[in-house]
Amino acid sequence: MKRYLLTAIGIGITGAYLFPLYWMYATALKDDAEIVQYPPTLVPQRPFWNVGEVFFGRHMPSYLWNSLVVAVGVTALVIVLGTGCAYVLGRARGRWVDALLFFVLMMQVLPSSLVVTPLFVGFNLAGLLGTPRLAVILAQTAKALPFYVVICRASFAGVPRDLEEAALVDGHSRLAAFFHIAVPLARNGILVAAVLVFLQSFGEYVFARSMISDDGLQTATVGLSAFLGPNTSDWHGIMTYSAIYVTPILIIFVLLQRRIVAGLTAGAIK
Amino acid sequence: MKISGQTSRPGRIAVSALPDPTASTMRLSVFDTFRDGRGLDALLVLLTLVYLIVFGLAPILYTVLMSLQQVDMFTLGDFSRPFVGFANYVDVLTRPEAGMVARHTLVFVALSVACQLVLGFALALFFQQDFPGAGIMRGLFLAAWIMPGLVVGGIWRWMLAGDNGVVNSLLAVTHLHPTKIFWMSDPATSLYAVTIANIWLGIPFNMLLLSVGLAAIPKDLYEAAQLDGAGPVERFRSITLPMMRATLGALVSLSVIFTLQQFDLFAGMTQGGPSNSSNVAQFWSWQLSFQTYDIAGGSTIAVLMIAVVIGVATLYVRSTRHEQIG
Amino acid sequence: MMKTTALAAVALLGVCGSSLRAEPLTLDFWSVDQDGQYAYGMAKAYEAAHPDIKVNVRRVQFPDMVNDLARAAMTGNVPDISYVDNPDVALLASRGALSDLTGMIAADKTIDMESFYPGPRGAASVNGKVYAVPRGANTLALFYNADMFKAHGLDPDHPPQTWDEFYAAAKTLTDPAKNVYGLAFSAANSEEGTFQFLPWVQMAGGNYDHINTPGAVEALQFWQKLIDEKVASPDTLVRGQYDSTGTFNAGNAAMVVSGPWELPRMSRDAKFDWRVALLPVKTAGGPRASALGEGTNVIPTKAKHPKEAFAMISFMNARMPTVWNDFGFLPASKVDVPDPKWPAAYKVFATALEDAKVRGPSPDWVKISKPIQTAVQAALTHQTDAKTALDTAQAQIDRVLKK
Amino acid sequence: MQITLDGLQKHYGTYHALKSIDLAVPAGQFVALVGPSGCGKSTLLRTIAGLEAISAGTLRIAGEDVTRRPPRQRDVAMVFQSYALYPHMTVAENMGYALKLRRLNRTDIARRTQVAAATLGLEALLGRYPRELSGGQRQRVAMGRAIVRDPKVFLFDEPLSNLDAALRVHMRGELRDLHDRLAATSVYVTHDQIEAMTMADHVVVMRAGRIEQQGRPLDLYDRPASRFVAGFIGSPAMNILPGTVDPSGRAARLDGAEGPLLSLPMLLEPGRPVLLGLRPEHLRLSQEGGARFDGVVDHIESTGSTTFVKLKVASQAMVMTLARRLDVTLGDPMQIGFDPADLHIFDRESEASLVTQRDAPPRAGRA
Repeated sequence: MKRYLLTAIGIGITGAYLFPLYWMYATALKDDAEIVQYPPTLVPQRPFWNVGEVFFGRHMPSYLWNSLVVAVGVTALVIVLGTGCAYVLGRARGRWVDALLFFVLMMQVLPSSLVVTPLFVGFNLAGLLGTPRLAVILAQTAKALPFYVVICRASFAGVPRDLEEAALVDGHSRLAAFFHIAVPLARNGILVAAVLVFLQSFGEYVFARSMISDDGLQTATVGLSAFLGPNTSDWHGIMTYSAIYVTPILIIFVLLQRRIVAGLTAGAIK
Repeated sequence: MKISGQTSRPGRIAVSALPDPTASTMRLSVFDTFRDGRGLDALLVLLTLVYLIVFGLAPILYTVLMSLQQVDMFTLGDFSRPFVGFANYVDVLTRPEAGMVARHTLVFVALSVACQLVLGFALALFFQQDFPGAGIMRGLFLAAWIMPGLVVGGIWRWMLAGDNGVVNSLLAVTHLHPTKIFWMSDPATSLYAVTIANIWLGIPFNMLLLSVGLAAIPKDLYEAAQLDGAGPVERFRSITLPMMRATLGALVSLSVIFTLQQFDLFAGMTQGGPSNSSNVAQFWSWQLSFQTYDIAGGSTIAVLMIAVVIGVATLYVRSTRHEQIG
Repeated sequence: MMKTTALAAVALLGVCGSSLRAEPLTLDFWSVDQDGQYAYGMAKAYEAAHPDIKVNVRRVQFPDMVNDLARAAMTGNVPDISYVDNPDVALLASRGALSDLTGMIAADKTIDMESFYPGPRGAASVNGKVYAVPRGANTLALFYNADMFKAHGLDPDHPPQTWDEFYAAAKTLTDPAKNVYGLAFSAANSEEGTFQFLPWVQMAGGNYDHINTPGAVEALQFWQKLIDEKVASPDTLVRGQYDSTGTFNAGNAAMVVSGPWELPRMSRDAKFDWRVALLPVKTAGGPRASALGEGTNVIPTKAKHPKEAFAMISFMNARMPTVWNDFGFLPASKVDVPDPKWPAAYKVFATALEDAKVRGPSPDWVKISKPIQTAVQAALTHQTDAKTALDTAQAQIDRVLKK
Repeated sequence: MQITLDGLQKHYGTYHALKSIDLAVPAGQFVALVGPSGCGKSTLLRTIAGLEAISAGTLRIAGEDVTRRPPRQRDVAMVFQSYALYPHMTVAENMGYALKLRRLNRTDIARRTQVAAATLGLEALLGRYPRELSGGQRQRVAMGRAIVRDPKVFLFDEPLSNLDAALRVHMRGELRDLHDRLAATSVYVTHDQIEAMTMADHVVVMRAGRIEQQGRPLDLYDRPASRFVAGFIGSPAMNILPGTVDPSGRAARLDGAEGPLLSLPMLLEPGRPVLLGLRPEHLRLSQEGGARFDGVVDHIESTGSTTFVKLKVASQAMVMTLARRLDVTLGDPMQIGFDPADLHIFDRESEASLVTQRDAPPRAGRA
């Protein structure tokens, strides 16, 4: 009986926590008059839903595609660059590892809004602004890489060293043992870190905003910011756009959550 | 580098019946170093390191450089800029809002990190219990984490609106606070409005990491403590907290860094106002750079922030020493 | 008739000029407009008149425009034409980001700088050289809900004329039970805050460079009173003009200080009898003032097609009489607007424009504007009193102006 | 020689883990490395495997210098203390993995896996994952993974330490049988001297990065070269008590108040400080004759077959084991006797044996 009481309390807490999410959907379904009504109606009285108008009127397919390109690019690059480093840092111990970890963390210090200026200057010199989505991928990778390394590092630390040594004795080179033993055994942690990097990058705003000038290559968050400008507080539009933007991620996340939570609770992060 | 034909790969020597006189002094070839030796470690680390130096460290160094120069939006691409020494630091630190911004940053970070930690810990402990749906609900909490900051800022600005926000309405209906609170336009509350949104945003991450840490504590420790007569509070104090030390250290450091990076919420909710009452270092830096085009001033604040974060990172690295390698 | 001919001549000129080229030419046009607004409308019209030219309009967020132009100047990837807000022209021109148009305008028969109102003209030129062509103008006036006036026993035909009347009316119209404020305006922590505040200072005897005169202090104290007595929402400090006007349209405010750009939305959303009046003056017979808004069209220094760009600017200037009806802002020059929409409102705004003063011009405008916003917000939230707040601002402004 | 170590050294930064190790293991021999934790025995094993780089010296396996070769080029198999079974592979995959890496074809792998599984009685478990096995089964799989390869050398790193006592005793025998059947060369690390004594042909006792003594198990038992080896080999440990050579040179007196006189099997210079060693199992009750001294019963334990008596002799503690029951109570005086030939004598300073000088084993360590 106590267990069901806990479930009830749990539902209450979860409901309260997710209220902002609900409010996003509720506002998306209200018309302009109902939105400004006070006291606000908790349930939309005259629900209407203009997904189509916002979706196509705001060029969302193109924006979402670009966001996807950026997010996939960043995730791939981060995995390629960061997995090995996370492995080494998870295995080794000592002063230089501390120093490295410190350095890696330091690279995450500044908000994107502050690093974007020097990066812009550098990318301009390197001619990277001609391929703006690549420029955003490179910049965002630098931002996500430290986070990925820190998260993945712990899951590699959780793979018993013996297993790799057994693989060495069995005939693997260290490189092969890394790929065939360490990586598969740390895959839950890698998966989770990669998903988080993907989501972070999908929602990236500052770099895309500054480096992409062609609207056809622009990402979804920047598209959303057009609603949030000083002269356009179209709450219905903002919330509809947000809902369209968030819902697919939410569905994927709910479908994958068991796996993600399992990956994390299996000792992915320490 | 070319591997000469004579330096045959070690594997081949196996066929030869005669011992190779040079074998004992033979070194690993360059190729094998990367496959088998420390070279592999070096290579893997360098991959990340070089990338971070080029795309992470270089911009930071450039920021430091700019903080020592006279530079604005228009001289960004021009490298022959006059050096002004620490004039920018003097200028920034003597501005009337400097002290206020520093205080707000401290309050924002301390309050955010503390509340995220306490609420995250409470939720982690709650969902740690075995009841139907605990796993799914914990998963749903994480859903909030995936929301872009911009969207979250928009939603909270809308919910906390003074005249027709739903939060004021709920407070009135529940008689908790019958009069309207102008969350974002009252200097007494504006910083807290952003802090509330930030706490909301940070709870899932805290809860998740703490859940993981809790799951790693062996059950028999609790059982032993129970046999010793320790009550729930005592068990939490004497087992949970010490066992979570590494997790807590890592979590606090990461939270501080994430909180210092929080920019979207300020942009979306208060713009640092009214009259800087919710302005924090990272937003102020951005304002100087992009609203008044004073890149030097913005860079100076950024450099000061780095100095603070170095301290935090040291804390994190220390905390990882408590971990054990499996 | 004359204008049509001129228009045709310009069109013809453009065709001749560009028909020498084999391939169609693309002009990049940056603007803060949304679909259907000025830049898009003009682009469509220009493309129709010049089939060999394609105009590629890119939308830039209003607060980002100067940053984007500065960055573009750095990368060399500048547009051919760009919108620039009035007070920013001086900054961009002083940093060499804008082409000097003086010569081209002198050679061109259709643009006469003397025809512009003094405000827009002042904004477009720096040190006697012309860097921009005003594309239109707007200014502030008082919108009021005539239905509410009647309901509260006020005469909708006699809107408040002085600050005292204004305050009294706002007080009467405020009805917390119905969630109605007497007034809405914007004291936001942005250029909009400065834009809305300066006219009140100017009416009381002060300006951006004399922001701590007794009159300016009185103006700020007047604003304080409006917020303190909840005649206007405390959220005035975080709302832009668009949001403030939104509360008026929704019936949550009985009056709003705003500009002509709101007319299309208001006529769609406001389901009541709304009218427009000049801003009240401090005391009867006192000086009038209003803000000068809207912006200019410029050609960045490194533009690839400055000649073609100027031809298009000239084309747009020639269509000045249409901007009121098509885009909801006032002509920047003394032209006749045939058959204006919302004629009553047009008359009020056209009158207000005569007293509209440009902000600045100063290449450091943002560094002048920022302390003013901060001072206004500090006083409205009673972190300091009005006098101290403005003194602080004055000190910072002096530092900038002396440089 | 199947394995030859010449002057092998291992440094970890400033820490000198292995100090010039010389060792030769003939083909087919079962060598045990024993010593307390931190003595370098595991490090030595790992350098043979190639898991630790060798700082100086040479290592030959089957005559070939493999000092600088990675593990995969040494043809050694290793059984880890934790078993190190790949959790993402079935038992069959675990066992066949090394063969797969050698590009053997699938039928060969299956055949050899099958044979190895049959040897160890694992046929029924081939499809399972390691997490579905008991500790003993995992241990067998780890062994199977080694034998399936038919390597030049088997390396064991405390493979039985995670098993319960009964299973450990059983596996000891089984492992040794397996070694003989495969005619393998094995190096076996353990901290348990009983395992070393019962299984190995040749025991190497290590201490602080050096070989203290090596030889056949019973040689080490009978003629420990030092106090350290004497104390390490044998259970319960040898009683080692400080004493001084009597003026006669033919006996020594235990230090302490009125310590008894023990006759020596040889002549030593009078007054020399020595350590006297007597194994508990070599002590007996006095009426049986020979050298004797007095003690007081301090503590007594019996397993039924064996009785452990803890005595106080001249304020020093001593243990005696007897293969029969004893009816005494605490505080009873007792006369203890021993055969002088069983007395071990060590120099107090160097702790080196003074007895084994007569007939030291052929390859003593450098201690």
